[in-house]
Amino acid sequence: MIEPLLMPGSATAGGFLLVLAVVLPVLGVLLSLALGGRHAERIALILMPAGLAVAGATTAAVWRTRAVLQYFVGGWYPPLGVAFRADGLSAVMMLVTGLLICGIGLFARVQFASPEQGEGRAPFAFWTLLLAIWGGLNAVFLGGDLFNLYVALELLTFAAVPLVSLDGRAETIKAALRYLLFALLGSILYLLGAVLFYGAYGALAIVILSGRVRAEPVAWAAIALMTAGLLAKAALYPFHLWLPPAHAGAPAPASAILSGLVVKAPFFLVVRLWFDVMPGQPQQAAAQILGTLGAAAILFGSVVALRQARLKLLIAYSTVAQIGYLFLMFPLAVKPVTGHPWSTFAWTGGVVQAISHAVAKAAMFLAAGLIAEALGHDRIARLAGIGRALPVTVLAFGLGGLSLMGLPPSGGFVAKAMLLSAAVSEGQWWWAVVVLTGGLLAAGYVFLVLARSLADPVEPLRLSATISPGRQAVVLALALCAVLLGFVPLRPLELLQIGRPV
Amino acid sequence: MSLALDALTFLAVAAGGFFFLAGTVGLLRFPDTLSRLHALTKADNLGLGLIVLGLLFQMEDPFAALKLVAVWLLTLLAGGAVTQLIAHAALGGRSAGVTT
Amino acid sequence: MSIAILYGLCSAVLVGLGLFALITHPQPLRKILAFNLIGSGVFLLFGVVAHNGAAAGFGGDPVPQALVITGLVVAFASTALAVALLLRLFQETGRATLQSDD
Amino acid sequence: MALDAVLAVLVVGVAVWTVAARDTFAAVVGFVAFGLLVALIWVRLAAPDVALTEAALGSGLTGGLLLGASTRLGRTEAEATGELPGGLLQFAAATVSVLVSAGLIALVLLLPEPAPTLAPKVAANIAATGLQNPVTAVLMAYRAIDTLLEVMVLLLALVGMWSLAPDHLWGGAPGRREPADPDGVLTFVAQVLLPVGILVAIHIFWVGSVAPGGEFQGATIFAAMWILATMAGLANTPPVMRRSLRLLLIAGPAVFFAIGLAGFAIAGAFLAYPADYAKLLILIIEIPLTLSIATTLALLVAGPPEQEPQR
Amino acid sequence: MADFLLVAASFVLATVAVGLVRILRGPDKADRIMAAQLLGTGGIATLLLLAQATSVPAAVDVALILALLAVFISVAFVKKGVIRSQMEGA
Repeated sequence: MIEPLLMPGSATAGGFLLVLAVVLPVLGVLLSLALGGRHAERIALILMPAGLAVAGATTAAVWRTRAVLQYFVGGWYPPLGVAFRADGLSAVMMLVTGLLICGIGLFARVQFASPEQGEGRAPFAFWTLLLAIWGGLNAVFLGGDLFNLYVALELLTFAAVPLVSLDGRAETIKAALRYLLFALLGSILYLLGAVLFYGAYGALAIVILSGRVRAEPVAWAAIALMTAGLLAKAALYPFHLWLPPAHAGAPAPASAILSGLVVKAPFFLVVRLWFDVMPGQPQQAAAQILGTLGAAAILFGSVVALRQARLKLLIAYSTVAQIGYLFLMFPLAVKPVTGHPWSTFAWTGGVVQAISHAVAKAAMFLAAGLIAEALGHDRIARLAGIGRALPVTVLAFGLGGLSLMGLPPSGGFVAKAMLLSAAVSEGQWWWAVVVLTGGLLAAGYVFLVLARSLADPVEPLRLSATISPGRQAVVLALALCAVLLGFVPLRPLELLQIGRPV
Repeated sequence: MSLALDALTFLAVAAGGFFFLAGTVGLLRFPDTLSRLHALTKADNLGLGLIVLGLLFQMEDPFAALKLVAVWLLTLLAGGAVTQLIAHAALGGRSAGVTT
Repeated sequence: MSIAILYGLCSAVLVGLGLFALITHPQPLRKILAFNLIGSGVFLLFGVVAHNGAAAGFGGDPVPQALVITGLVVAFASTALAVALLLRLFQETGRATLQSDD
Repeated sequence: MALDAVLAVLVVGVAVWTVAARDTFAAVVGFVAFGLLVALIWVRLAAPDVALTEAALGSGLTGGLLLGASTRLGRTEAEATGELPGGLLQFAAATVSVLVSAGLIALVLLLPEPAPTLAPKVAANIAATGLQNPVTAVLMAYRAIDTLLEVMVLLLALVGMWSLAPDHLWGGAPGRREPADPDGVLTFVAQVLLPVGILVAIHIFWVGSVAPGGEFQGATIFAAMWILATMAGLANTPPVMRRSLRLLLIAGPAVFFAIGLAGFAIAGAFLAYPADYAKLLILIIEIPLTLSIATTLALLVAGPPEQEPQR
Repeated sequence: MADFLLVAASFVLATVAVGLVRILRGPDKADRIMAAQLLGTGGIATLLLLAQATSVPAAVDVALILALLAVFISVAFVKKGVIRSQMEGA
């Protein structure tokens, strides 16, 4: 007996939004490629509000129905077909992505302005790749099928790597190549895990797998390989080697996207694997390993950040550290016996950390870009006086830093407070020590920069470029968003819980 | 009838296999690039030709038979032309001193 | 031993070999080659799974076979981009190495 | 079975050689041989569609790409050998690799019997797609979204590759302009091979709906013939800013998207085809898609713009 | 008949495998390409025999593609090699 698979119109109400979320940016890529020249920028700027609206509508639909939005592409049900699914987590990630892309896009208009005549290499590539990253991220957040997610991850990789080497210097080309090699190893390990799942359970759809996966070696091996691959892509210590040169070498708007958003995609998939594909399995030991790597990342990244001479490298190493926090949620949220892991504080704390770091880090990279543009360099030792020249930018940097430190009021505070209290209440106090130490170290490197910026210059500062107030305003707006996340009352956090498997 | 065809196939394919063996031996034994080239292309193209011939006796569909012949002709053309190109490159490369 | 298991063993060895080469070879082009070896091993595992799933008159499960075709195309794109980066690096610096200069 | 044993030993042997060869060029030649053998394995595993793809793309086009790269890198490769990692790292790498291999071997032996399979579901629904080749049905109907996104991956790789060009060469033609062959041997080979190759490409593409073959395999052969023509100096690659080139690149995915979006209206879902017209619509998608993929693949081999743009 | 063709396929493949030792010995690049070419012809023969022995007609198409792309590969080798020697000679 074979159940019918072809069912026209087989989607929950509003399901078409999920298709639009992926299709709009991808169509934009096609149009940019076809029309070229100034049109690439125009297409991106037109699609930004449209894409944000789709993300907003998706979030509203999930919130209103209190249920997962689904779409069966081509009308084919899994396991034969591919489904897009938006739960609360997907919706929130899409919304944050939409906001950040819009902000970064507005910021990048000056840097990547198209030439009056013909087509500029960097502007054409930047705007096309920006849209591709957006499409790839949405496909990752909405993907309900392990192989479709592989293609989405590759889409993201191929859009992200060229951004690193956009300015064409040899060291950024080297950074891009190293990034690509790590990313490719990551994808192939992910794929190896996916084929093991298919071989053992005959499906790639997450919904179906979650019902079939049993606690047995093949499932453990599959999830271990996939997690290892995703860690390489997420740059979790000790797979972080590629990240600092790549994120520090890219142009500022690209750094903001890469550090803020792109590394969150593999993290998001690790969450999907651990909590959706294999819910309720005894994984405490493995989770402790992830937590330990996270802790090592926090301590290592922060200490190395303190010793950097260049501002963008400092911020990049801070990303290495902040990624570590994301993985502290695993030992705290994965519980074999009691309660639902998804309902714990730790899970929410991890997700809020992903969001608040995305916003704060984007603001900080953009601020660093403005500072570097104004000074013609980004040596921390020679920042003196920039605080007076670009007060708004330095303020934005500081506000972003607040979130990294985990000081109230900021999104980072909420996230770290949740992780902290989860650690304490579950008796795993050592994670709490790591969270606090990481916060202190972050305070160290942020204040280091601020102190230098606010110091009086020995000789009058000469700016090599003037920075428009509009760009500073965009950076400040992003930084304020990072702070405002701290004021979000707990109720919207319920949104995150919609569609978690029970 | 089919027994006779089978016998022909048997003979041709066996002969083809022998020429492959001969080509390999030549590749291993001959002293320099050019004579190895000679032995190799002659022998393995002949081997493939005989195998194709043998298989032709088993074909019922004329289009499939045509395809077999096409494969052989293509290999022949490729082998001939490429041998010349490689010989050229081997000699030219040696005179410029970069091949080794 | 069935042929599926035989080629399954092959695939496992290929993945291991490729992994070793990827880690130890200093030359980027050799790393790219190694990545392709790992890829072949992984795709072969898809083939083994497909072969095990022969049913309904098909010699193998067509779904994993189709996935391999997609995977091969993606692997080619990866190789092409990596080679392009490597050649550009070589043009700029006259060297093709990932070692940092500092 | 004897054949499979020989094949398995050969494949592993050639792979070891590819890893162990000191000379990079030799390793690349080994890799081409490896691809050929893997194509044989795919025939043995009853996956002729994959065998065609592996022969054309995995061995052929990838091999050509790597050969070109290794000759261009030349001696620098030997230089980098001086940077061999220390014994400890080698040992650690060997340990990890052996563990991974051993683990995979255990898992292969543990795979369930009878194996789970979607073959019956594919067979039960194939009538709705109008196709007879199940692999094409998966690629163009059941999992069409994967195929669509995959073509986008190819295009993005191309955009990324082009973005590597130095600014002053932007808009120029990719790769180097190859001079015509003075002796005419190459020209002769190319002139004879091109029509045959195009014929084979069309054949492989055309049978794809009923027999092994399809757009990716056909496109790869087209691409190889294009590259052959440029290598023989018969044609130059078009400049990257040429509008007709850009349109050729996006034609396939654009038609795919258009018919996919029309599916909302005429078949009730994105990328759904009405049962009566499924075969026709898939063909309408596949023809431009093959051309777009072929162009993309050829340009991916050609590399970033290296010729001065004509102003 | 099928059994005989299968044995023949195995024999050709094994013969070619021995020829592959050539790749290992080198020393000339041309030798290596030749060995690859031998493998190509042998692989094509094996595929044709397999197609008949196991009734997989598509294997002939695989052979057809291999024959085409073997030329492509060889041309790539020669062309790149020639260009390089010309450049270094200049």
